[in-house]
Amino acid sequence: MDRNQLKKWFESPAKMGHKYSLHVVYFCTGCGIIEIPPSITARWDAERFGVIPVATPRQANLFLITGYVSVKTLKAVIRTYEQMPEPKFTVGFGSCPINGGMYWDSYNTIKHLDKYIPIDGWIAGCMPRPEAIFIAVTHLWTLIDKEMADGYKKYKENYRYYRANQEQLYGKLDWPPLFSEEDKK
Amino acid sequence: MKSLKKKLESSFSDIKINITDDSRITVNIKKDAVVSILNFLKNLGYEHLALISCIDWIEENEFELVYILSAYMEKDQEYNEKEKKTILVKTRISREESKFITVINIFENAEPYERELHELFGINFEGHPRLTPLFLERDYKIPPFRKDFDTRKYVKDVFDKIPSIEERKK
Amino acid sequence: MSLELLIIVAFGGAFLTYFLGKISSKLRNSFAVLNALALVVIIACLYGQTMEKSFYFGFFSLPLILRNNVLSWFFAIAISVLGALSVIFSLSYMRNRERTDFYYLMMLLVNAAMLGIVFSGDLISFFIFWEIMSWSTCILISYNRGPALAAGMKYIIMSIIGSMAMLVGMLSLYTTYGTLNIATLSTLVASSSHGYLLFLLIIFGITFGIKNAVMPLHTWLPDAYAEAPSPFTAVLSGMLTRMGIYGFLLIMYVIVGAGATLHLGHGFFTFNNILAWLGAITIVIPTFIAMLQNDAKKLLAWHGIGQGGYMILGIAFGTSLGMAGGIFHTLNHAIYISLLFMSVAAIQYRTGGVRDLNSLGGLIKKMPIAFIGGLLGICGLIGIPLTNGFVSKWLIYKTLILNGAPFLAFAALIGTWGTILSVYKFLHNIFLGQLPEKYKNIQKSPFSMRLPIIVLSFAILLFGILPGIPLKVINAIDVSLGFKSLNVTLWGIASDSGTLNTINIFAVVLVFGVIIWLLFKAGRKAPKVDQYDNYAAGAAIPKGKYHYTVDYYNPFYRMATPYLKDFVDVFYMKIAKWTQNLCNTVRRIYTGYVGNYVMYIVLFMAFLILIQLKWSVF
Amino acid sequence: MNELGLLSNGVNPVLLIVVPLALAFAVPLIGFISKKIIKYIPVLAFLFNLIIAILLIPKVLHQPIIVKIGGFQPPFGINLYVGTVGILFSTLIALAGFLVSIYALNYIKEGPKEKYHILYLLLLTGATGVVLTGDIFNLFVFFEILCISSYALVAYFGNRAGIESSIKYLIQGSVGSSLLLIGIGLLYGQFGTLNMADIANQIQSASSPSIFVPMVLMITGLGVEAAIFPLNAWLPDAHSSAPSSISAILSGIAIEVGLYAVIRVLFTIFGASNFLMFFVFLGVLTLLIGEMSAFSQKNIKRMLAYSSIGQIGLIVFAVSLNTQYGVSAGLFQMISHTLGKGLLFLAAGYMIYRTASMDISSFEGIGKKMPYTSLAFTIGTFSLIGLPPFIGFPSKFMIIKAALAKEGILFTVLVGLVLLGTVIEGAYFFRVVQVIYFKKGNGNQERKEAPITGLIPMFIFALLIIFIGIYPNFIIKILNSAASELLNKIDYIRSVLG
Amino acid sequence: MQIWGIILSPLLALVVGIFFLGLSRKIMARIHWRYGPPITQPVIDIIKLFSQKSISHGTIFDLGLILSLAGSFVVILFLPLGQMCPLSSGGLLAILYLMLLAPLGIALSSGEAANPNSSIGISRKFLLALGYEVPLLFILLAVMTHYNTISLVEIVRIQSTTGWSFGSLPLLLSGIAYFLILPAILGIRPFEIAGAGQEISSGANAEFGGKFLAFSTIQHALHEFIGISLFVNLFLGGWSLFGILEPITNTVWGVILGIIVFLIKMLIVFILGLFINAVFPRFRIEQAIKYLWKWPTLFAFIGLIVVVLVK
Repeated sequence: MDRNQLKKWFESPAKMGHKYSLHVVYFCTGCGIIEIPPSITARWDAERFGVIPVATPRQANLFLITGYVSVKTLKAVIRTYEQMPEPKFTVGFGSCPINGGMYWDSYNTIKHLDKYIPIDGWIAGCMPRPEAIFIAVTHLWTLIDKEMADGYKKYKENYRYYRANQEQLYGKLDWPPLFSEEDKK
Repeated sequence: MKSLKKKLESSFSDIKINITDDSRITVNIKKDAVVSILNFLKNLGYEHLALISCIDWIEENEFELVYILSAYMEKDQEYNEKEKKTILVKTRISREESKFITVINIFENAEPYERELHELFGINFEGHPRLTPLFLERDYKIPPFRKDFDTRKYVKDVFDKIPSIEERKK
Repeated sequence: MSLELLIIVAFGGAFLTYFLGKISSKLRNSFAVLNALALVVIIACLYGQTMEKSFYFGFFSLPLILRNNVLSWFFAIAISVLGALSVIFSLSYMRNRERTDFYYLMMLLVNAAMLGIVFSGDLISFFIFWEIMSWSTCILISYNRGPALAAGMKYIIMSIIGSMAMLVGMLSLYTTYGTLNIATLSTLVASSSHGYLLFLLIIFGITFGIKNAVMPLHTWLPDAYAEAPSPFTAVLSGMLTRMGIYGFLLIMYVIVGAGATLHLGHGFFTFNNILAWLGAITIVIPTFIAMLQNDAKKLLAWHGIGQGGYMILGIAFGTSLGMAGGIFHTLNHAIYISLLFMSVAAIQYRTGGVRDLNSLGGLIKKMPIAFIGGLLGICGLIGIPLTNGFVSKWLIYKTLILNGAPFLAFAALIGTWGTILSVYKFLHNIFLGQLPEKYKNIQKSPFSMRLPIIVLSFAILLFGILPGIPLKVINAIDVSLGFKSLNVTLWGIASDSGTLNTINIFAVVLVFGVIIWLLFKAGRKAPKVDQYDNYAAGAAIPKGKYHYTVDYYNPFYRMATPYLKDFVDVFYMKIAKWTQNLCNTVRRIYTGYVGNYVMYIVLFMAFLILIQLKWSVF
Repeated sequence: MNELGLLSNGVNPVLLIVVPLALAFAVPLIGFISKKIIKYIPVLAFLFNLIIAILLIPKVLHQPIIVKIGGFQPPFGINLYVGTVGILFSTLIALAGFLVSIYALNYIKEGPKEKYHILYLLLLTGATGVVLTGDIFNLFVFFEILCISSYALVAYFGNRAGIESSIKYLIQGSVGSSLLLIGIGLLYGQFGTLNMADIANQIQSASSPSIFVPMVLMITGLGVEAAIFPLNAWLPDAHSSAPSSISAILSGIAIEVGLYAVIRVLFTIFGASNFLMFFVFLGVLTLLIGEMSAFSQKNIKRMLAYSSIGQIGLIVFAVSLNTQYGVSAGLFQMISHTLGKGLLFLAAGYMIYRTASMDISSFEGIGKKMPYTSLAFTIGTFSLIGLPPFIGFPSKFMIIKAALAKEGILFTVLVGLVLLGTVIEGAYFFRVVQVIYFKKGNGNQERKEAPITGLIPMFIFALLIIFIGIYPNFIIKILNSAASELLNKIDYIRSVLG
Repeated sequence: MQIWGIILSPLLALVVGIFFLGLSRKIMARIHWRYGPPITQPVIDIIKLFSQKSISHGTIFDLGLILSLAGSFVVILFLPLGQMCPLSSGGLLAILYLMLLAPLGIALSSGEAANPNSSIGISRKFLLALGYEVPLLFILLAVMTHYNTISLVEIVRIQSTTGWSFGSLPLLLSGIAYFLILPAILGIRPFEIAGAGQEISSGANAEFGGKFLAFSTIQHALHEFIGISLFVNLFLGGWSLFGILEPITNTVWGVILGIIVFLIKMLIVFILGLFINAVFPRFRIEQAIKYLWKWPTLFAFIGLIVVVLVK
């Protein structure tokens, strides 16, 4: 682990900060949520990676989407994602958020989640075990290091398209657009 | 069980009753007698309406509504499986008009069941106070639980139509 | 600038405003304000000179004496400034109300009567101005009809009892000493027997206790404050109720003299000790009752009673520090309680008379000045270090602790926490939280309302940071009442057993505030966001239902509500009901049959003769 | 024309009685000439009386005038004793009579107007007579004139309530006067003379039981008219059903005259000082019962009647303190009560006339419709409660000072009770003021003010209340000399018997 | 000497406070039988929070938080840190009232956040404050009447001569009472009612984003420092260690040693408190108030009576 290299700390404390203190708002959707509590408690202890569950999206920077997302829950997911402060990363659990997984033909589940909100990382496995989650966390570290985990930047640039996709799915949305035109520049 | 069967047959005309092995009675009845039989059974002690479900007989072009009733155990009785008595009241309504009367005034807890049936099967129940959508977010031309609803086609024209961000950008 | 000119201007101005009102409301308004300001100017230049003039009316050879010393000047300047501010405030508050000339007449009459009380040199004029004040207050309390009438009735009965008690006390003084001049009395009275002194203190104590709402005699205050028109409540709560404190000072330290009052009775049961304990009870119970109130003005009214307890505690303790604390607290309380009532009035003016704490919210976005007034008001009420409340409370606590009365100090301190809880509920339910839909487009309060709020808020901060200004005058009062003087510096009290230096507290808070503000600015810019972009576990924010106000301290209510009913009020209501029945039964003596009447006459005669034969009494 | 003659050699006090009596009988004669002038006669009569009384005051102040009627030397002939007390009361009667007669000019429109004015004149002559006479039988005669004319006037409206209450008043009054007559008879039997001074002179020698019985009889007899506690059952009905002008006179003058008679009998004739202690308790009892029963009243005039009982209790309490200051305080309270209660009844009269109903709840919002009358009513209430600028305050001030001057816890307790009575009084009067000013009046708000003739007496009453309230020294001199005259009966005897 | 104090003590307090925060998470983890984050985790969190872009609900939302942090720093200046006490005007009463600035500031900003979770959090914070204030006031009054002074510096100086007040009998009861309510004052484990993550989504800081949350955690750390340092000053005699440091009191070394001794005492008290309280589940607010008004108040009240009787 490269956590204690002081040189890296002084180069970019912000990036190191984001790496080693990922406050998670886990969104209890689908069957993945069963995996989160054991990862927090004594046997697997997510805290040693600096990963702590927090109550509100305002305080979080990692968004775990655990399992399939139904049409109704997507509204809540989008709203939570938009309420998170800026450098935010999302990780999808299992195959359902990728392409709908075994609910590929269901009328009520979202097939490709990344059409609506940007996803930085996926964890394979029909509900990955805590070890897989920690591996994902380490991968996320490398992504952050290489500036590749830039889902939130993509969301900001082509917010119009994301918004269009969402409105195509829901018709009129009842909350104002997050980024109006002028503050994008 | 037998006494109940005799009692029902005596008080209702053209009623078919058969008792399955695990002490459950299924009663098939015409749709206009449903309300009276429900009242009758409620007075007999079957106050618990467990569920209202519906089967879509697409060939006979009919919906079959099933009212599952069971009796609460007395306070002093401790619970054992054999004693548990459940009754299924079945009736057939036509598929085109898909209309039926509500049973809320007999069993208040029928309200969400009827809303679900309305949303997923398109059966509207007259007299129901709030037939608003319960689970689904979007509106469907053909209610999804009907047999003639093709989910794959629906997925193709709704979800696949939504382009990914790169395509939309071009 | 002589005193009688002041009194003439005050009373004359009041009646003149009434008649000008008949001509044109604009003329009346401007004249009222001018009159009030003139009073302030006259009193201001009366500073320092102590003089005494007596005028011989045809009233049983009793002169009407007007005198001015530093104690009366202190109260007078507070009365006149507060009166002027409340008149300015009521310019726009009463614009579209009926009977406004009558209202202005009564307002200026009350001010004039209070000035009269403060400047009167003998008890008979003190009593006359006292009566005029209590009558015009009761008329003003029952000004807006409906429930205000019951409040007015309750007030007038208690104040008549008070003035009757004072009449008896005053006349017993007149019969034993033949004079009512306060100066001569203060020399004569000190020598009389302890029993007589105790009788005097208790009789006058009842009057001033009722006016200052000390615990058992406080029941009129919540209804009166809640029902009176708000600008008047500012004056009523600010200075009028504190005439009780002036009265206590007058009777305990001027007439009976500091030496005598302090060791009346022995051991625990001295008069001062009992008064101090009454003050302590008056602090604790009303403050916790205030938490249960859902009506903004009722809540502030209960705090009015609570804060009165601090003043009584300060004064009853009889050390120079305690006296300074008590008197300074009277001034501070006048400032911040009238500020709070004015901000509630501004809210009422804009939201059409709504003052229920459960249906307001988020008004900070629409009325920022009222919020600033409210915030500084409650900071003063709690005693946050940079406000004036802190300095006077600090003085009171210091005396209590250093003179070995920890349990009294505990009562006072726990009162502060009761205040914090109930007062934050007041601020939160009105100003913070979600703005209801129906108040979406209310405008700011008019300028004539914002001016007094700004002035009073500035006064709170000024006296909080530079307490030396008022403390110099209060020190002079201490000396005039016969206590040793404190060395008062511009920023607090410097004494061997612990100095108070508000300037360096202010400097430190300022320095750290700026540093952290810069640190805050250094962080990434945080854009402002609408109230509906809020965390609700992903769901949409329900409009109008997302503001937590109803029984704000629910867990505490469930524990404390049964004990916090106002038992004294219930008891008084029982007495009132009982007298009502008694009167009905008494009336039944007149049965209406002539037979009974004639029988009464004969019985009366027989009774007389029987008495004479048996005991030959006559 | 002999009246003018009498005027020449200094005013003769007998005129005070003779002129109204003569005019009373002249009214039917003038009635033949023209009905309209009748109602002006009482005004003239009492204006004349008022002028004479005011002229007599300076003369009487330094030494009382004894008028011997028919030239007989006392103790044989009837003599009038015009002391300061007498002149004080007669000015009061003349003033009140004059003002109420102006009020009655167009307050009394329907009903037998002629009879009203005759009885009105008779009533006030009786009152002046009682006040001025020095002879107990003469006292009884004038007392009878007073009572009978008031019985008749109470029934003036002729409605059921009026007649019923006047019958009740008649029965009690006659019982009272018969007791009075028996008392006078006993005294006459024992001392052989009817002249007060003579009896007072011989009374020391007589044994106590023999003078106690006539004293009790006379006091009870007079007490009925003076409305002391057990004897005043007639007052509420009489005052509430009489026309307002009459009830103003009844509670303003008639009760005071009755009380004067009781005091005169007690102080000058019998001089029983320890009997007065009983009267102190009786006064406080009357006060409390009067105030309490007034508190639960719905009808405005009954309330005012009961409050008169309360005030009488206060006066009895003050007078029976048996000190110079106490008696003058009592007399001061009498004057303030006459003025205050008179003003209240007059104001209430027109309020009832406008709202056509007597209960208080119908007066809602009348402050707007009749601003001057309600202002007068409020001044009346404030003065009765005892607020500073009005006459009630100095009189209450003197009473409490007198009570506190007497040592002993008993009197402080009694003062406490008296003040409790004032609190109750304040409560119910404030309730009425609240109804008048602060309740929103329903229906039309245009101003239906009382007529001018109604407003003038009210205005004068209010003026007097405020003037004496601010400047009480104006009448202190008369009060002190009256009190001293009442208290020391020796120089009363010496001045009459010489 | 004083200027040094004004610069040094806030920084020292900040560092020690954050160190305590990290230490408590580490010890808590060890108690849960898991590794737990590195001690410097709070620093990392704060750095991350500062680099996040957050949202604000209005000027009072920002100013309230600034006021609360400034208030906490001001209170630290009034607390004697070892021998060094930068400001001491107004004594213990001023400290008691200055400690009000912080909760008021947070209350204002979270109130402005227009979120019922934060309103409920604040109402619970004040109720808890009411709960522990009753015994705390008894304790402070007992100490003040015992030493007959209201200035904390004076109390510490007397203790350095006459031995720790925890040792002297009358104040033992008050000391125990203070230790019982210490978790409530610090707002840790069993009394975490105001910031309960699960029930009211972390109460007051429900709407606090990046730098706001950073400020709030720093304020919480300082508040813990204040709570413990008040305890040490009042009962464990500030910098004095059974008279060993007597000879070199006012030399530079003496001051530094004094501060070290003071910090060690704080560490011991903190760890002791943590061990006891880590095993308790979170109280409901009624249970908390009932507990706080039962045993600690009883001890404190008897303590005060004993002190008054002894005087």
